[in-house]
Amino acid sequence: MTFYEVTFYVLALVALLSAILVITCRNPVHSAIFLVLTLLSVALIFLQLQAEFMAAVQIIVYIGGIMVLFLFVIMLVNLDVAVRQAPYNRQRWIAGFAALVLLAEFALFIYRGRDWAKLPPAAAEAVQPNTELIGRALFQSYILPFEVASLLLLVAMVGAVLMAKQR
Amino acid sequence: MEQTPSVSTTILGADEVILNMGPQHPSTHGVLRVKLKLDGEKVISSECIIGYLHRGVEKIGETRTYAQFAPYVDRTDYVAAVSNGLGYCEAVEKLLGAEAPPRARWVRTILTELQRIASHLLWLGTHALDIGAMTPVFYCFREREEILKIFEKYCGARLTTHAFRIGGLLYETYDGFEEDVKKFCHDFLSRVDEYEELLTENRIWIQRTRGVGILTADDAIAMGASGPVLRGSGVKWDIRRAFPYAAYDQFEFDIPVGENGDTYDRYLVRMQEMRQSHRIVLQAIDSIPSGPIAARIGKVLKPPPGEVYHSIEAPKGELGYYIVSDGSTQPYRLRIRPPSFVNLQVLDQMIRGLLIADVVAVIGTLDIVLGEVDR
Amino acid sequence: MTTLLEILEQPLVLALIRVLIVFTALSLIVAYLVYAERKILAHIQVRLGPMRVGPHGLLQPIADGLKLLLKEDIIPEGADRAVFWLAPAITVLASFTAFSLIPFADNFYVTDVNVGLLFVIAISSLGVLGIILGGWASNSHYPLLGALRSTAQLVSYEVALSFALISAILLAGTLSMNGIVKAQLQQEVWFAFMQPVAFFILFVAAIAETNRNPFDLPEAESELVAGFHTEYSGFRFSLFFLAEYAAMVLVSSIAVTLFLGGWLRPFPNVEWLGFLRFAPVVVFGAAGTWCFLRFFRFPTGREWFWQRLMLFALGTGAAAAALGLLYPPVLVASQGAFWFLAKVFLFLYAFIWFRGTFPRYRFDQLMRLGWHFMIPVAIVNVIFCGVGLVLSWELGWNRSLSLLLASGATLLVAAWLARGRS
Amino acid sequence: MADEQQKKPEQKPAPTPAGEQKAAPPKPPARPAPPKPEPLDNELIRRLRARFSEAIGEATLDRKQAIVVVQPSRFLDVCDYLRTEEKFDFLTDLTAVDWYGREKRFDLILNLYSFSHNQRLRLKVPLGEDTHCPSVAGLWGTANWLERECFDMFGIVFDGHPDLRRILLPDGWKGHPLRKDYDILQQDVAWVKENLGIESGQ
Repeated sequence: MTFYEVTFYVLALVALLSAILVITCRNPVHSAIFLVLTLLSVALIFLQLQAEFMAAVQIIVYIGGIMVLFLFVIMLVNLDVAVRQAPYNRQRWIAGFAALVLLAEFALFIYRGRDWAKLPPAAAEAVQPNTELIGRALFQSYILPFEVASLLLLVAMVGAVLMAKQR
Repeated sequence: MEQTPSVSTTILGADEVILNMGPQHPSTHGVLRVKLKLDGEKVISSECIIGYLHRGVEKIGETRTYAQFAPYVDRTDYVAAVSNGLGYCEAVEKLLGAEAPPRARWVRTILTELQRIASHLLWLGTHALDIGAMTPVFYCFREREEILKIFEKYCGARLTTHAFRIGGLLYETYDGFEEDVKKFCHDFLSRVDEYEELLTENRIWIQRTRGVGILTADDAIAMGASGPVLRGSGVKWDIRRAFPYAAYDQFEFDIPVGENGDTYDRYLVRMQEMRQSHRIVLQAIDSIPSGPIAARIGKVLKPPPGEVYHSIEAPKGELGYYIVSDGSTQPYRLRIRPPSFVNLQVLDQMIRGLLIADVVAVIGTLDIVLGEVDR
Repeated sequence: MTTLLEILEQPLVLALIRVLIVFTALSLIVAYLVYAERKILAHIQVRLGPMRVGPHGLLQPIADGLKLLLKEDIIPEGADRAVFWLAPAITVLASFTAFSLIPFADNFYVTDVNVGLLFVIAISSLGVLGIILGGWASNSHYPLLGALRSTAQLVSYEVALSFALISAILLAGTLSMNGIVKAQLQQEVWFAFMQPVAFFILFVAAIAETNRNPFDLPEAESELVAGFHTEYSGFRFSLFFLAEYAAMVLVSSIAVTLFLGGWLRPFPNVEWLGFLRFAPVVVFGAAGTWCFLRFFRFPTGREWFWQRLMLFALGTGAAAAALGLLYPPVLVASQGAFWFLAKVFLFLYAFIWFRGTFPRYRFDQLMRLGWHFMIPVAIVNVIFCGVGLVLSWELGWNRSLSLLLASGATLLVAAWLARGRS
Repeated sequence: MADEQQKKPEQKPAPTPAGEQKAAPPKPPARPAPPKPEPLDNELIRRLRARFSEAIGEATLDRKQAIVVVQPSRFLDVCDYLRTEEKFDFLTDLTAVDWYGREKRFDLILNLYSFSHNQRLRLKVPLGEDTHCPSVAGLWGTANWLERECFDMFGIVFDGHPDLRRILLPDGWKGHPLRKDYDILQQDVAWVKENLGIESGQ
């Protein structure tokens, strides 16, 4: 096994384990920490795939932004109530079933696509300016969906401010 | 983890937090404990819990002779011991019907005004430190040190001086006293300019103090506030003018007053007071009369039965002594009217609706000394 | 058989060596930054500062470090032990890791990825996690309030900081840290002169990001005792402390790289200023001379023996360094790191200077300043900067002129925003 | 610093005690006659007497300071009148004196000041051991803490006080220290017995 493979499997394992811990931890703060760990290992896998921009954005947006806000809210929320509740509620069977179906689906598609989904080895030079590629994709090819998405977020933000003001 | 109730429960569970500020806190100026009821960082209400430094000074006074008690008053407002001593000695003199000779009154005035400057310097340093300006405190201590050196040369002590005796002075001024005081005065005004340069026009300082802890003139009077706190609210009242004592009727000085009664005004008032004290000292040092330094009052003090209330303008406000004599060598009742105690009472109404950061600013601007609050 | 040289040439080993060098140097810089802060503040405040450990207290940081290591490590009752333990580690890791992307010299950096700047921002933004977790895990009011303040402050000022960085990226056209420095060499101007408003915003936001006076509310000792690390002691406290000072160096490095030409010497394109390359020699020579002067004026006697010895050794070291630097290859090699560190120290000095001068903002004032002034001005600046660039590209205007016009327009907006303030 | 201290004795001449000075001329003036309280009768007192007749007791001038005795029955009315009509708007001090052995044991002392007249007035309210006194905290905000202190130290109960608790001493304290019959030693012994389980801490 190469160094590359070792790091990949370690990161993948960390990502999966911490993802499981996110949903099994009783303390929401601990869950949040494991979620950070999951996101971080995913970011590192991105880095391995030479998608530096994706990795950096993953860290900035998800960990630096969203998770900090998560923790901020969790710190303010009445924790004891949350701790006393069981982490799984009545939907656990439905959830388990849904997860199984999803797993089966994935397995099926990966099995069927094992031949034709193989990617050609990427040329290192071609991937290099991927920031620029993403920029062009976002602001030229997909400008409309991008702007629609930003508008949606703006609406959500205005709504949140309005709700907060009403209280 | 599950068993221990976490802090956050108290935070959002009730929408209000009780935060204990003190008795060990860097900016409660001693052992003051303020129980704050907070909504986030906003103060809903507060309660002062005092008495951690209570030593029963008034009770001790009933078991000491008049002369024996004099050193105890130094330990009430321990950063303005000279002023306390002046108030006490003059109160007992009034009770005796005696008066200190002019030379003594002049020297008393000079030392007391120097003490006012020293006390205000300490206030300025700590107040600025509370608001986050770190440097002024060191500058202030530099000048305060000069004053304490003069005290030390005069009576051998720096903090709890016991500088005066009932009836006058114990010590004649030392050789070079005038020069020392003049030398201090010569440098002092430029030093005050230096502090003002750091703070007065600084917009962060202005933002932090202007409009913070407003006390209207009516409220100040109703709550019995005195000293710079009262004057900061615009009431032009100074006991040195209203009921002149020592030699204050001989000198010219202005009474600085504020307009809005906020922290910034009280800051300006105290800065001006330092300049006025400097002015008084300069006038007094040039005109010290010669003559005896103590009145003839005898060794054993037995004031005739009766009572007296005498108050002076201490750096913190009206410092009064109410002494009841039953004709014996010891006071029958000795009451100290502490300016800090009474001024501290306005804290609650001043900080309601403000933020935690303002609480320390307001505690600083009241200029309390816990030794005096708790006695 | 592989020779030592071959092992050293392995990319992994080479990277490790660079990591080691950078982190050792960084730890020393941080330790002596604390010393410098204490000394500079002391001199601002008419006192001496540390004078006891070593000549002029030069060994004080080491003594402090030892003391902190040996102190009792207290974990408050009811604290979340695991998180309490983890928090300082996160903070210190975040601020140290970010240094791997800083180019200290033309060819000296741990790594240079094409999105380097983004990575620096990303990694340094992890530090706030440590603060928030540390404050929460302490199970105490003051740390919790400190953590809340800190998080709100860091999140708000990060926005302004990022927008200020974007203007520099627009000018450079690359996200690579080294690329940005090279762009400044190529365009023959430091970006601070092209984008003064962005530089100013970055400067202010950097102070806020590192919780320094006048924005040091999260740990305002007169209000919140010590803020989020009130309950920390000993080694854990020292980690927070280390992280804070490392963060200071980090933001200074970012600012220097983006706006002050990184490792370039002043006016790199002006030929006749070439004598400036002897500046390191002068600095080391001056330091050596000072050490020797002090050595001769130091009190003699047994109790001063070690201090004198140390002064002598320091003087000799500095003199030797100055002589060594006269050797041309060494002089050339030292240029980048010297100028970079010199500029960083200039920044750090300003940080310390502010601490000795300003009072502290109140929390609501800080937030208002951030959201109502800094962020709008930063956004407007980015827009105008873009407009200025388009003017020079499309209409062929003079680039510097159009950018300065853009800055002027931004200033007008800023003045309009600041109207009616005291 | 050390040097400085060593040098000092040389620089500083030995302080001259006042006693030695007395021997040398010029002689200080002779001691004035001891002050004596005398009855006081001025406009203010007359107005007070006219309005509250029997509630106003003896009025004296002691060391040039005006003292008026007020009976507790109409104490609050007198205060209200003094504050609103006579403009004694500043309550300087509120305290008490314990005349142990007297029939009405306590004197409640109020020091009033009027800014407009620059005049002080002292009210004295004789109170028996169990007599409650109306609180003046509603008239002068100052009285709030001062009355609490008075309650703490003398055990005088003020009716209508918003929050009458001990202020300087801990809540569980027994007794009121400024009473003349308060035995500090006994208190000490009792505390030691209770908390340390030994006979005496002395």
